[in-house]
Formats: sequence, structure tokens, C-alpha cells
Amino acid sequence: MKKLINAPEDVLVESLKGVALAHPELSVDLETSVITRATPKEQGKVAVVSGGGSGHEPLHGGFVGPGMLDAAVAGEVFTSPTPDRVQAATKAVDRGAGVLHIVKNYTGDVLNFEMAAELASMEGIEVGTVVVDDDVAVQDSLYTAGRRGVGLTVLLEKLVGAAAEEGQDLAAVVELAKRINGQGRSMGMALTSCTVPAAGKPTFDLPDDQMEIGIGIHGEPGRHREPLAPASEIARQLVEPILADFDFAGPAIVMVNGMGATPQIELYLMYAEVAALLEKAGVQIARNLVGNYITSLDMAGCSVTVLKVDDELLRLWDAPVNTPGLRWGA
Amino acid sequence: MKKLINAPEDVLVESLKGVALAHPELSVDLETSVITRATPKEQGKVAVVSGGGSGHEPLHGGFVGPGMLDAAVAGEVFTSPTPDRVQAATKAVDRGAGVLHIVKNYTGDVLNFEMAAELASMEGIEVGTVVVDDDVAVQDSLYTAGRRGVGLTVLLEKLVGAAAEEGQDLAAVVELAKRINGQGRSMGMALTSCTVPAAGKPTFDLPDDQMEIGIGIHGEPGRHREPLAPASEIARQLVEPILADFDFAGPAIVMVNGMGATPQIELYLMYAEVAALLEKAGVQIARNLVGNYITSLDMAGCSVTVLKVDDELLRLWDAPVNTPGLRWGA
Amino acid sequence: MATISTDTLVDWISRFGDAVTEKREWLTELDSAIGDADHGANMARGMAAVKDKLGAGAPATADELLKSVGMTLVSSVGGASGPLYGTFFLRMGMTTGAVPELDAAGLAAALRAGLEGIVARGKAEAGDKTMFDAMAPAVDALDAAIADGADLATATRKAADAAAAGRDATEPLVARKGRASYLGERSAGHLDPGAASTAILFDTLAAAISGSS
Amino acid sequence: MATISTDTLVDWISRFGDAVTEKREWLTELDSAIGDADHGANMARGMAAVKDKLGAGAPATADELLKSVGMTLVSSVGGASGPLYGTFFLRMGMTTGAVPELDAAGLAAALRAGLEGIVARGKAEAGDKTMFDAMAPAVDALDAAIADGADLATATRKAADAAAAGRDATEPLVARKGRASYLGERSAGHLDPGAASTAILFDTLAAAISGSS
Ligand SMILES: Nc1ncnc2c1ncn2[C@@H]1O[C@H](COP(=O)(O)OP(=O)(O)O)[C@@H](O)[C@H]1O
Ligand SMILES: Nc1ncnc2c1ncn2[C@@H]1O[C@H](COP(=O)(O)OP(=O)(O)O)[C@@H](O)[C@H]1O
Ligand SMILES: [Mg+2]
Ligand SMILES: [Mg+2]
Ligand SMILES: [Mg+2]
Ligand SMILES: [Mg+2]
Repeated sequence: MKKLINAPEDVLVESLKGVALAHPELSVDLETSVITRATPKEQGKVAVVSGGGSGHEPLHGGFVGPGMLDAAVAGEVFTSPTPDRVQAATKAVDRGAGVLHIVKNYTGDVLNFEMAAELASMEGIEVGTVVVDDDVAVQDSLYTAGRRGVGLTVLLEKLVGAAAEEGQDLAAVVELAKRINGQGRSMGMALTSCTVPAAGKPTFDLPDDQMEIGIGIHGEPGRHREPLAPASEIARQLVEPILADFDFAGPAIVMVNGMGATPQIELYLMYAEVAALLEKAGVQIARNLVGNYITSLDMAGCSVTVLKVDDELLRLWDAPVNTPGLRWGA
Repeated sequence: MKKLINAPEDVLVESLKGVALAHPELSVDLETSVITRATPKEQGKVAVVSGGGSGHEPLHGGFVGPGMLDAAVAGEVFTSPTPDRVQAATKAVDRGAGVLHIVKNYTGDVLNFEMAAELASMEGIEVGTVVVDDDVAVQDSLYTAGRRGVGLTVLLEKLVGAAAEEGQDLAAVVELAKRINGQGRSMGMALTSCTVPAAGKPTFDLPDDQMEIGIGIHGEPGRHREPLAPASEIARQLVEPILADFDFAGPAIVMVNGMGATPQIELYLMYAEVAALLEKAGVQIARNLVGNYITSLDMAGCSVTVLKVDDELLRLWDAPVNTPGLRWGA
Repeated sequence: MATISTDTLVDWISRFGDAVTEKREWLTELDSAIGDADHGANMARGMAAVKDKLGAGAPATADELLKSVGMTLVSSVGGASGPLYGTFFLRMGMTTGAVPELDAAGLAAALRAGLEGIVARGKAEAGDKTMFDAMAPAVDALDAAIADGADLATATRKAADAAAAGRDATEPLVARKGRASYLGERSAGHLDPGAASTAILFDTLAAAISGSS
Repeated sequence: MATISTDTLVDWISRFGDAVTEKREWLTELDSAIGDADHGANMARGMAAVKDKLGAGAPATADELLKSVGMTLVSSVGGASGPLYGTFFLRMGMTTGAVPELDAAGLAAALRAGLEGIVARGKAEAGDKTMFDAMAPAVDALDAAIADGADLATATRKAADAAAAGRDATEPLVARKGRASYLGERSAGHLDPGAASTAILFDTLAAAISGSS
């Protein structure tokens, strides 16, 4: 295992120490692995909390700041944080107007945030929850764990963060979050596995001439494996299932996201392929993100996220945001 | 070779197409591989041009925009652009107040920019040049090619970009650039080699239990190879030669930079190690960058850059910048 | 032995902790194949926290002991297994009452409540390829053995055997719950990691009871 | 053959282009060891551009031909080798005058000027482990052979042999110029890629002259 780390069991806390040192505008609680804004938002505004396993940086800690999250709860690598920590974050950032929990649809995240919401409501904090499930690689079925929450989480955190910042109430923020989740879809692929520090070796073996299509963000193998293909073919395999699942004709925000070990030069190349396919299908790309936003440790590969938008969502998108991972207008 | 690309010879132009599509605020000339601001700065201000081989993204193209570069000239992967292209960029952005060329100290870059400056002056454009040579891994000697230009280039482009934006004249901007180059140092290491698309295989072989110390940004092997070590030891091996080479006591800007395939969680962890060592040595970190800023394709590893600063440099640092790779205050 | 003292319960918990720690790499390997390569680390981390907690002094009654184990797991594991195993022990504790020892019926009722807690949280059904597929047969086997008049040692051994069989039976299944369900057909051909840790849970229960009889 | 026509010069350039293209992987491999793995790609790209350029119609005089080759290399290669080989051909062209053919002395003077152009740009000295170490002995050998009264075919073959020997002699050297100098002692034990392409340059010159004699 080749990583810039000390002992595998110390990766999370030592990395959080770096976050704390690098970002005086954030508060990092090393006991609970909760990252909050050093200066909380005004009383009377909805607070937005997200969290999940670590290893997806900048998600979620890198998205804490004005215009986006109020708190992020970091679990161990790829392991949902525990309810008490989510509850601690919820309590810390509640400004009397309730708290939105943004939860990616994984059994562990759902169960831990559910317990945390129970704990919070026992303390009189109103909690709303959105469960993000945008991954079209996974069949959506009532009889399974359902779709995973992946790339759309980034866009959703930005948009509902802006809504909360401008003072929308909890019901409105929850409804907005669910609307966004309803009209966004993602699909990912991997060129290599990632290596969980505690495991010490790659989660799956992928021969030099093979790739995984339909991967998640935890080094889970994908839906199928096939021979390595050119970027144009990979783009097709990511975009087609997204377009097949939802009618995206019209304006959209599009993200081409790197899984952690894929350099920017490749991501831009993929973006050109993806944009061409989407525009052919009548999607007008109104805004875009190209870069590492929701990663899978040192996995090489990428994912594509498409979110249908209207003027209201674009307005929220363009609102100022000031976080380590996403910043404009501030 | 596992990359998100089509034909290796098309990587640069296809990636630039993606940059053009993703960033309407930039103009990308696919013929010359020159990236400029879509809206040029006002007449009468110094323009700042940088460039070099591709594969270091976001450097340089990702640093074009208000507050930083006016143009970036992209060569083939790891190959300095040709003089005619540098000249084309220079001519395109000159606003009558002269143009600063920021050149990283590699024979190829120096020679091509030198010829470009000759061509530009033949056309009556005043060109000033700074050659960045901050890499302490390389012995500084009059009898060699001298030190390489690496991480400091990022900080220098930001700072002189701000000075040019506020209207300082060419002589002042050149002097500032040289001053910055005089008081900044870098050192890098690799956990893995990178793979140049046209070569199709890793530039060097690095066994699973070895690392390279003192690498450049082109997949050049480092000064020596040694057994893989914990992050704390790696930090020591990067920071000590920097401190040995220049007296950094006092305020500084520090960058912990990823080489392309190293995830953010590891870079923050490294930052904590680096910051602790620097503070022990009396360096006060006034500002920092932690992330992928000057990369080496898909190399895993990191570099550390330290720049001694004063109030004037901090003022320039804090000035608004609006580029794909670095953005604040705008 | 007709009853189980809290000491025996503590011995069970401690054997379970030792066993998942010893087998953490195997559990993580199972989770690498169809999950995210952390089940071993999760269980080892949780049971280490439990060990610390109980080391500072174990409660004298079964309910306090089991609830403390459950709370510790909930607040130290995370992931899917944290709330699930945590709920399992919490529900056991809510069922036993403040007694210093459990008889066979009391143990069976507590384990059944624990199982129901897992179902309440995770909504798993038989054949979904989860820990349920090892736990449900184990609890059923325990009930059946007790109804047949078996002693605790025999009954818990039968439960352990049923858990192991249930674990093995997860191999051909296509997962319908948890992270493995994302793999669809590709999840077949691998043991479920949670079922594997549940088999260890019942094996160490039987061992603790026969060891102390 | 006592003179070299522009056709022979075109043949040289074309043979050089074919040879670096054929050997691009080897050149890149040499550059992987002590550089940045692009010398083969650089030379192949540059000479492909030259081929395109000359394919559209080669100039009738030596000076125009060589300057055109030089300009094309300068504007298509980049890196260190682009300005260096570009300057080499530009300086040759500035030396020959507008003649339709070169005699031995004219060729020798042009090559000497090309070498000096490379030194003016790159400041390399003997033993720095660069293309200079293949080119300088080649130009010296050519001069010596011509002074000895050798014919052009013999003289250029001697130059090619000297270039090959110069290339081989770069192997033990520690680089003091170019990218390889960053490696310090680790640069020893490898051929210099630019010296290798320069040996090809002189080998194809000899081949073009003997081939057309
Ligand atoms: N809905 C569920 N009901 C019961 N058990 C489940 C459910 N979802 C997952 N599990 C169990 O949890 C195990 C995985 O635990 P673990 O790896 O620790 O958590 P995570 O999946 O969050 O990484 C699975 O092997 C399965 O037995
Ligand atoms: N200062 C110099 N003078 C002469 N030749 C040089 C000099 N620097 C480099 N070279 C030659 O250039 C070759 C490398 O060319 P190339 O790989 O194409 O460019 P780059 O080093 O920019 O990648 C070296 O092998 C060496 O022969
Ligand atoms: Mg997990
Ligand atoms: Mg090069
Ligand atoms: Mg798991
Ligand atoms: Mg080279």
C-alpha cells in the first residue's frame, strides 16, 4: 500500500488535524470528527448537516462554509459516522430553525442518521432528512437497498446550502432537497480499485486491460467489468443510462467528477466527450463542474452527474459560496 | 496504460476542448494551444504569460483569469511549447504595457521562451522574463542547467498576477517576480511514476516498497530512492532541505501540493506534518494551499513549497483572483 | 447449567470481541468481495470499545450489561453493522429486565427481541443475504431445542450450528439488502460478511456457556 | 560525388525523418531513463511536420531548404531539442548561401555553423552529456577527412562513425546540461537521447550521400 500516511488507524484524525490547520475559518472537533464553520450562521436560519464515511474528500468537510454546509460529520474511511456524532453536529449548528440532514442512500448512513434524528428530536431539535439516491448504475427497487447516493450530493449540498443561507424555512429546504434529488442522476466507472488504509490492499483486482462500469464511491465493484475502452466509449456508457432514466432535455448542471487518482487533463477530456453527447440529446449545459468533488480514496476513474435545472436552481447555484472545495462570489 | 483518453496523440487538443466547453470565461485557441481570458484586461496594464509542457494541470491554463495570468501556452505533454506559440500568446494579450514571461527553469522552456521573446521584441512588444528555479532537490550550480522550476510557480503566478492587475509597470512586476523567486523553495517526492500517454508505460519503475525523493514534475526520477516511510518521515525529508537552503523564520505562504493521483485526505495529513515541522523552525504559516496545483499526470506523491512573505506579498495574495484553479474574492 | 450469570454474558461478549478481532482480516476480505472492505475493522473497533467500557466495570444486571454493550456499539462502529448489532444488544437488554441471571427462556426471549430489533431497523427478510440469514435460523434453533427440553449448552450449540449453516447458505444468494445489493448478480458466490460475524456471535455464545458449565 | 544537390539534402532530411520515426520508441526509452520520456515523440513530431512542409514543395536552394527545415522544427517540436535542432538547421541555412548544391567545404562549413548555433543556444560543452557530444566529434571528423582529401561519401561516413562513438561515450558521463543534469550521479550509465538522435542525423547524412553517389 503506497500512501502518504502514518498508522492506518490514525489516518482520519491526522487528516482532520491538517484540515484544522489549513482552514482557520473552520472548527474541527477531533473527538467527534465534526467540522463546523468557525463563525456560525445567524440565529433563525435552517442549518444543513451532511456526513458519511471518509475517503470522499472534499465531500463533505470541504463543503462546510457560508453558502453550503453548516457541519460535516466524518466517519471512519468508508464507514458512516455513529448517531451520537451526527447528533452532536446537529445540536452544535441548530440555530433554532431546524436542521436538514443530507444522507447518501447507504444502509449504514441511513440507519445512523435515522438514530441521530431520533436523538435530536428527543432534545427538541426539528430535523428534516433528504436521502440522496442518484446512482443509475443500481436498479431502483423497493425490494433492495435502492440506489446509492453519489455525485448529486455535491450539487444538492450547494443548492440547499444557498436556500438555507437566504433564510428559507425547513419545510421549504426539505422540499427543495427532494426536488433536486428527483431530477438528478449519476453514473461512475473505475480504471483501478482503491485501497482502504486499514485493509492495506486494493478492494478489488482489476487487470490492466479491464475497467469497472457502474461503481459506487466505496470501492464497491461495479455492475460489470469489460475491456478498457477509449474515453468516447466510456462517456457513452456513462451518459446513456443517465439519459435513459430521466428526461434531461433543457437546461442542466453537469459534473464530471474524478474518483481521486485521475488527473485534471483526463477529466477535461472526458468533459468534452460528455458535453457532446448531452448536447446531442438536447441537454443545455448551463453550469458545470470538472474536478475531484466526491472521490473514492485513490481510485482512478470518473463519474458523470446531470441535474435538470430551472432559473430558480441556477439562481441558488450562482449564490456566493465560500468553502475549501467550492468557492465563488466570496 | 489506464487513462481516460482516446488516441494518445490527441490528448492535449481533446483536453483543451473540454477546458473551452467548461469555461466560457476563457478563450481557447486549439491551433496554438493558447488559453486567454475571454475578456482581456484594460489597455495600459502589464500582461502575464506563462506556459510549458502539459500534464501539470491546473498549471498553467487553470490559472488564467482576472488577478492571475492573461495567457497560458500549453505544449505537448511535458514538452515546452514552441516559440511561435508563445509569441502568439504574447501578442494576443499585450495591452501596450509590456508582457511578463513566467518560465520554469528547464532547458526546453528557457530556450523556447527566449526565442519567443526575441520574436516579440522584433514586433515591438516589451517582454520581461522571470525564470523560476525553486527546487532544492537539484544542486544549484553555474555548471549545470541549474535548479528546476516547480511549485513556487503557482504562488508566483498568483502574486505577480495581482500586481499586474493593480497596474504596476513591467519593471516593477519583473522585480517582484524575481524577489519572489529568490525567497521561495520547493521539494517533491513520488510514490509512483507517471505514465506519459505517448510512451504508454510508466517513466520509471518503482517497487511497491520504495519511494523517490527529490523528483521533478515531469516524471524525472528523483535524486535518490529509498524504502517507503511514514508521512512524518517523508515530511521531514521534504522540509529539512528547504529549511537548510534558506532562512524562512517569520511569516510564509506554504503549499502542500499533490502530484496528481494522491487524494486530498493524504494531502491534509501531510500538511499537518509539514506545518508542525515548519512551526518548530520558527516559520509562521500566514496562508496555505493544500491540493493539486502543479501535477505530474497520474503520479502519486506530493511536494512542499515555502515562500517567505511580508505584508505587501500578503496583500497581493489576498487580492481577488478568479480562475478555474484558484478563486477567491470574486 | 440452567441459568446464565452476567459473568457468563460478559465472557460471551469478551469471546466475541476476541474472535472478531482475530478474524478481522477474513471479515474484511469477505466485505472486499461484495462490500467496502471494512466489516472486520468495524467489528474489531466496536468490540474494542466494548472491552474498554466493560473493563472499567461491568454492570451487575443483564439488562444494564446488554444495553451498555449496545450503546457502545452504536456509538463506536458506524456503518450498517453498528446500528444493527447495537440495536440487537439494546433490544436484548430491554427484554431481560434487571436480573442478575437469565434462564433458558429468558435468553431465548432476549435473542428473539434482538433479532426483531435488527429487522425493525434494517427491514431484512430471509434470503436477502444479510446477518439476518444467520441469526434467524439460530434463534429458531434455540427455541426449538429449548422446547425439546435441551439444556442451555446443547441448545446454544445447536443455535451456533444453525448460524453457521445460515452463513454458508448466504453464499449462492443474490443480495437484496445492504451494500452488496448494488452488485446485483455479481454478489452471488460470496459469503455475506455480516452473516459471518453473526455465526461467530452464536459460536462464542455456545462456547461461553459450555466453558462455564 | 563532389557536390551535394538539394535533392540529396532532401533525401537526407527524409531519411532522418524516417529513422527517428522508426526509432522513436528507443529514443523515448533513453529519455525515460534520464529525462521525461518524450524525445522520440518530439523528434518524430518535428520531422513529420518537416515532411509535410517539404512535401508541399522543396525550395530549390540549399539555404532556403535548410532554413525551412529549421523553422519547421522550431515551430513544431518544443522542448529542448526543438530550438536546438531548429537552430542547427537555421544556422546551416544561413551559411550555405543561395546555392543549388554544396561542395565538401560548403557542407563542412554549414555543419560547423549548425554546431556553433547549438552551442550559442544551449551553452553545452564537451562531456556535458548532450547532443553536442555526438555532434562535435562528427563535425571534427568531417573536417579532418576533407583535409585528408577524402571524398564526400567517405568523409560523411567517418563523421557518422564519430557521432556514433560520441553517442556511446555519453553513457558513463554525469549530465551537466538539460533535464538529465537533475539526476546528478544517477544520470551515469545511460546513453544521452539527444546524442542518440544526433548519431542518427549523421548516419542518415552518410547514407543519403552514398545512396545517391
Ligand atoms: N438492511 C440490513 N439488514 C440486516 N443486515 C444488514 C442490512 N444491511 C447490511 N446488513 C449487514 O451488514 C453487513 C455489512 O456491515 P459493515 O460492512 O460493517 O457495514 P457497511 O456495509 O456500512 O460497510 C452486511 O454483510 C450485512 O450482513
Ligand atoms: N543545453 C543543451 N545543449 C545541448 N543539448 C542539450 C541541452 N539540453 C538538452 N540537450 C539535449 O536535448 C536532449 C533532450 O531533448 P528532448 O527530450 O526532446 O527535450 P526535453 O529535455 O525538453 O524533454 C538531451 O538528451 C540533450 O542531448
Ligand atoms: Mg462501510
Ligand atoms: Mg520534454
Ligand atoms: Mg462494509
Ligand atoms: Mg525529453
